[in-house]
Amino acid sequence: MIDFIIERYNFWIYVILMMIGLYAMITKRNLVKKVIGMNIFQTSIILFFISLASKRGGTLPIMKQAHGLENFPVDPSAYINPVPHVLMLTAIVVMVATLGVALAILILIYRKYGTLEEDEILKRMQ
Amino acid sequence: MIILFDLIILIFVVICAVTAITVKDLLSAVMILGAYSFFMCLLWTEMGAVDVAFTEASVSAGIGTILFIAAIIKTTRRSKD
Amino acid sequence: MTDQAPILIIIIPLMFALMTPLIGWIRKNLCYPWVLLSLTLSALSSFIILRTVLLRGIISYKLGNWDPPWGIEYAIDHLNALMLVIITVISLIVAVYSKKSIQREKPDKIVHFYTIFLLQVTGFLGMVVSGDLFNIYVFLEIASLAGYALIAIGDERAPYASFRYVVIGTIGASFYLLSVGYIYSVTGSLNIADVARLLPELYNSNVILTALVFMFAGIAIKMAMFPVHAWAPNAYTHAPSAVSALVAPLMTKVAAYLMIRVSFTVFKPHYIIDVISLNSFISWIGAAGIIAGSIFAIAQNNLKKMLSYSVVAQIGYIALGIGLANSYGLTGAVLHIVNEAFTKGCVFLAAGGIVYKLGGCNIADFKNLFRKMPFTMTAFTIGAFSLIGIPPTCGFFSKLYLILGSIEADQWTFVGVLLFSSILNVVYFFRVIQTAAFEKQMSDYSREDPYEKVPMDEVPLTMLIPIQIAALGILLCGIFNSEIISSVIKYAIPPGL
Amino acid sequence: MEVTLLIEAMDSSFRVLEDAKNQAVDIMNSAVRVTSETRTIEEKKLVNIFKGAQSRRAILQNTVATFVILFGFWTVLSGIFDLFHLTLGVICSLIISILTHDLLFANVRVGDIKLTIIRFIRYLPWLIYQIFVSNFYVAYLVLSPKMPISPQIIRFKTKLESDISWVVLANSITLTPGTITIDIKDGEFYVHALAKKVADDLNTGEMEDRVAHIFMEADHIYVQDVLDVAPIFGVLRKGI
Amino acid sequence: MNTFFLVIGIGLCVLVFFVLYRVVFGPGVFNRIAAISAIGTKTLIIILIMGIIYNRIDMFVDISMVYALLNFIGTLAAAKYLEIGGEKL
Amino acid sequence: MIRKTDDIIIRTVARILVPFIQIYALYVIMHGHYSPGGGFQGGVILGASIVLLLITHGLVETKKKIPEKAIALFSSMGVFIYAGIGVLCLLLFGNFLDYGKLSVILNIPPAAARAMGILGVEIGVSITVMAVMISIFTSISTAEDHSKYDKEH
Amino acid sequence: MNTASIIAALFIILFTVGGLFFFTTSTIGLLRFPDFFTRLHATGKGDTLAVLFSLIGIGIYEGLSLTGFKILLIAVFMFLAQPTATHAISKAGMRYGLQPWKKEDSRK
Amino acid sequence: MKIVNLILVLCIGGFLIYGTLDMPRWGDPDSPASKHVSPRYIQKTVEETATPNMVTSILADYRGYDTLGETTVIFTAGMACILLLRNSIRKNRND
Repeated sequence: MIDFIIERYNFWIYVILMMIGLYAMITKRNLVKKVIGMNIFQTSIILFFISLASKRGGTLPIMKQAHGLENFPVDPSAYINPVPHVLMLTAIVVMVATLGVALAILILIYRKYGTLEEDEILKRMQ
Repeated sequence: MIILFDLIILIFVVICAVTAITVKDLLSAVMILGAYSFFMCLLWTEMGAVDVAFTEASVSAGIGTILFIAAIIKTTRRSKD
Repeated sequence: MTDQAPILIIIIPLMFALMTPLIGWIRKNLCYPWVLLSLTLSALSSFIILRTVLLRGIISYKLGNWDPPWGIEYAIDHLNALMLVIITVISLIVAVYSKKSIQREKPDKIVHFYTIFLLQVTGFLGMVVSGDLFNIYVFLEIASLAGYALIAIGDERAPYASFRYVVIGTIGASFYLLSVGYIYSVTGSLNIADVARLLPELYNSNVILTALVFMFAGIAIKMAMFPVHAWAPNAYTHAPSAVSALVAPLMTKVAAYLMIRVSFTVFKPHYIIDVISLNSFISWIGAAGIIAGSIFAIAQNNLKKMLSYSVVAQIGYIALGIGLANSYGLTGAVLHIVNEAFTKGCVFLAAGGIVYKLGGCNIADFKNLFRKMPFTMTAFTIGAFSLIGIPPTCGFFSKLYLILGSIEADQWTFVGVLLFSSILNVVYFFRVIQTAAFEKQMSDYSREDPYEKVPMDEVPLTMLIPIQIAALGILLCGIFNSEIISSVIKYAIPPGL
Repeated sequence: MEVTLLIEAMDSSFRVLEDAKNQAVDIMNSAVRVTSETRTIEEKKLVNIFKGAQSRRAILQNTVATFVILFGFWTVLSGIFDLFHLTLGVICSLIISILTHDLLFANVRVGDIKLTIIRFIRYLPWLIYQIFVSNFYVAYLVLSPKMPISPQIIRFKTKLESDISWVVLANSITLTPGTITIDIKDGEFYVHALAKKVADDLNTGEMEDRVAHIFMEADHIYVQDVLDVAPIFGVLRKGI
Repeated sequence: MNTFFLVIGIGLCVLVFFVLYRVVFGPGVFNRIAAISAIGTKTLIIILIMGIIYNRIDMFVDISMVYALLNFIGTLAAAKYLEIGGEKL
Repeated sequence: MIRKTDDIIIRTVARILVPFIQIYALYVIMHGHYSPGGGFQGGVILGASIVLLLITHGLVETKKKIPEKAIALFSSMGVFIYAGIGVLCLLLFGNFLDYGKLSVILNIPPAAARAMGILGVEIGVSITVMAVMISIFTSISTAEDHSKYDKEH
Repeated sequence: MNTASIIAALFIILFTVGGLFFFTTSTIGLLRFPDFFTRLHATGKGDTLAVLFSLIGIGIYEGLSLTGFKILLIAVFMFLAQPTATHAISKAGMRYGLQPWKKEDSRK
Repeated sequence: MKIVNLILVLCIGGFLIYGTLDMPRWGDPDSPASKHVSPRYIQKTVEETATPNMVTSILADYRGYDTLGETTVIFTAGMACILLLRNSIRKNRND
């Protein structure tokens, strides 16, 4: 049982974080809170990917010596899987880009309605 | 991966996330989101993802928090929930 | 050069988009021909690709010369090629159209508007052409970000609609990314062909089920399918008219393409149909979407909003066709994608023309519009006929195939739904056409001469020609539907259906 | 009669004399003004010429100094010493030093920098010792159960003159636990002190003296031991 | 030696846990900012300790240096906000 | 947000730190091959250094260093460098982004040519990222503030 | 294990534990002190010596190499940036209108 | 409304956890993710690209097209911010 938990808990925590973010995104009335929830949500996905990459007994995905490795056979299980790291670099970039656009739109909304609360915006629309 | 660190930091991360979405002052929420990013960065160094940690560190410390604060300056700091 | 056509179709709009701000420094007006040039080149290369695919079969292009599971690969078959042609043609039409309308609506933002316009087209093309699950996500985000920005510059309420689109769209994209991660965790690969090769051994695992469900959920959100369509109507209504004419036909169709790709290429039809039987669920949701979208559309007074709900309904048709999962149904779905792209392009362009002239989009204001703008309204009527499903237009044939598919699948309910929805379509389009053609202003009755000549007040030529071309496209697709099906769509249907 | 005449004559003559004197004073004043104006103009012209030449020289010197420092930093960071990476380092440091030559050495006079650095390095151990001692004091404050703190804000006027010395002093004060520089207004430091002891330590002014010693201020060491152009620099500094 | 550094790291984590009390319960934004900057310094050391445990400290030093160089920008921005445009809550 | 601050300490420290941050960013970009880092991270740090200048020295002073047009130029130039390297490979009869083909021009073995291609690409990425970070920050901070709203209502 | 390495290990332990000790005091100060400014005394720069000690300890562990130099540079930048941030936030607090805690208040 | 949302979120979370039950163990060196594609990157990165950092070599070379897309995303975001917030006439530039 303990083994089962230790083997999985990382995935579960990611789910918890994702739920927190998703809850903030769909329930919170304040738009900045929604953006914060969005940030948490995306970070949790990154956490999931990085958990996929980790390898017991593996070291960083950077070769220990730079030169003279051309003819050496390298043991793949000694290094952490680098692919999810690459994907997540891209995902972080997307996160920042989305953050910028969302904040820009938020400022436009505030300029129009003078508030950031969703219910007040809906009230002022009518 | 160092399981002991992993567990502790995961707990920190969850605490920070919950606080960031429950606190009513948006500036505080944003600063706590910065702390959340610290812990995420720590988590990733702990799992060996140095590049991702590096990116997270530079993004959160360099740009993310400041963009939020700039946006809050242009809008408002109050929040109902 | 034909070997490199698959990459040129991405690179041309991208490079031209990068240079657009610099062109804008020299002179603002140069942006428009610049965009037209790039889209024309892109359309040419898409036609080259279609021809090559028809002649030689599936094209595979290795980016960076790395072999597929390691590098990123383009795999272009008939379906991709067809989608490429549709996207480039529609975006070219919209680009021609956008000159006057964007000058009217946002005169000070032309340069950046065109930059993001091209980037959006790049995103669409990249999503369609790519053969790598993660690469699709990246281009999905390009298209989405461009879409958020373009929608947000619309009218008064546009920023709020756009913000909701940001939130919901991010959820969708993140679900997609999540399911890519799930697939990666059990297969270790991201290439679609490789994943499709590896997956059948894992069909009884929870991971694959979760991945499939979340991928469908994410794509459904991007596609504005019925229960998660909430962002779409407001976003399309409040966007500038050129933008809604670009986003409404293409974004949803590209997502529909993705859904076909996911359900029949990444996962084999066997899994979807026999193992978890998700397809009937999808078709039921599609049927519900048809009815709900049509009913919502009837309730609207704003033409653009009505058309937006009509998008939701039409997405239901495509989902229904995908869910039927037989040859007829899928043919109908693909043909409906073609038809919908042209039809929605046509009607949104016409609506934009009406907004350009009337300043608003309220159906009650449309009195005497047929005399005022005869060509626009004719095109609109053709589009409406296609949406209803009246024979010479393409919509009739796609619905026919959908009905045939339903009959083959023994789902008589869906036949009923399809027929009933046609009636609903008649109801809401007839309201518009009737107002525009037959109703007179109240003041007209009081006048002496009820048949007083209303002066013709047609939209400018750069707007009129694209509308007419789109209408012509509907008719041509209808007339040559058997050719399209026998030469392209037949090969796009996955074997085993 | 004659007496009155005489008196009147004297009066008028005095008046004349007075007028003459006034006129003479006016003339003198205007002459003085004119000469002083011309002199200031000429001085200004000279100063400008000097400043232009000096500023060009200063820019060059600043750039070179920045380049050297940045390149040293690069070498420490890089740790790869083949030709390619060293070339990259030269290019990068050159770009940055051209872009930011006025940032690193904005208000520092050029000639005395070597001595400043040496003195600054000599100052550091003392600072660290201070930090060490006061850290123990703060640790005592924190850990003692009664927590004998008595926060207070103290204010003192500094005798330092230049920006950089202010900053060094302020940061030294802030680095030393127990004291925070809250504000600097017109040469007055407002310091929040945690307890009376640290406030008294600060009031002895030892830190200030040491900082003054680094930047050769207040005790005017530079007149004797640095450069003979120091007065010109003094003039320039006021001119700027 | 690794075990020793592991213990030090765990100790720092426990300290961070106590600092989190101030982050969560405030009161007010100023205390939170102070606590967060304290977390930043501890994080910097923990990253280096991770490097020792992985035995690849030369890779981890860079991350630490990013924090040393950039961490105060956020605090500066927040301080500036509170100084100039700050609404009071 | 981007008004000049009147605090001499903050200004001086920012002034001193900015060159070091920038050279560090360039180090991160150039040494992405051997240690963590690369174009994106270096670009963000470069952007952060300019942002630091913006919040301490103000917009006017920063514009003298890096004018607005330069930022606009950089933001397209970076992607252009990236795609241009890809197209260069295309012109050398390779596939898109096949840096191995650059060995013909650079006269080095293909593996080293790939390393050079990676370096060029990272420089392109960093330029775009830097420019975009600055332009997002300036756009957000120079947007009209809410006082306009208050006047209207 | 020769004498030099034992002495080095002793120094490492001394410095690192010293760093941990000062971190602990600063954290306790953060929790115990009555108001914002006094807490700032504890954390904002009570950490300085702790950071310095820890970095010295790690630097000795790493030995005389470029990485050791980098660790030294980290310390330098920390010493430059940390007090600035503290100063900025305390000044903001003063301008914002926070009242510093006075000893007399505690008697009430 | 909040309750409904909470239940929805919990359902999604529960479903995701259900999916993770069949996943390879956390940190398993023999999981498919680290057996299928990634070994080649680890073994050949120095030989093929002369770059010891695998992340960089994959990011910019093996999957360089993704990074092109990523850079385009950033570019799009910058253009979007300018499009949304810049007006042709700006009054208070220095605030």
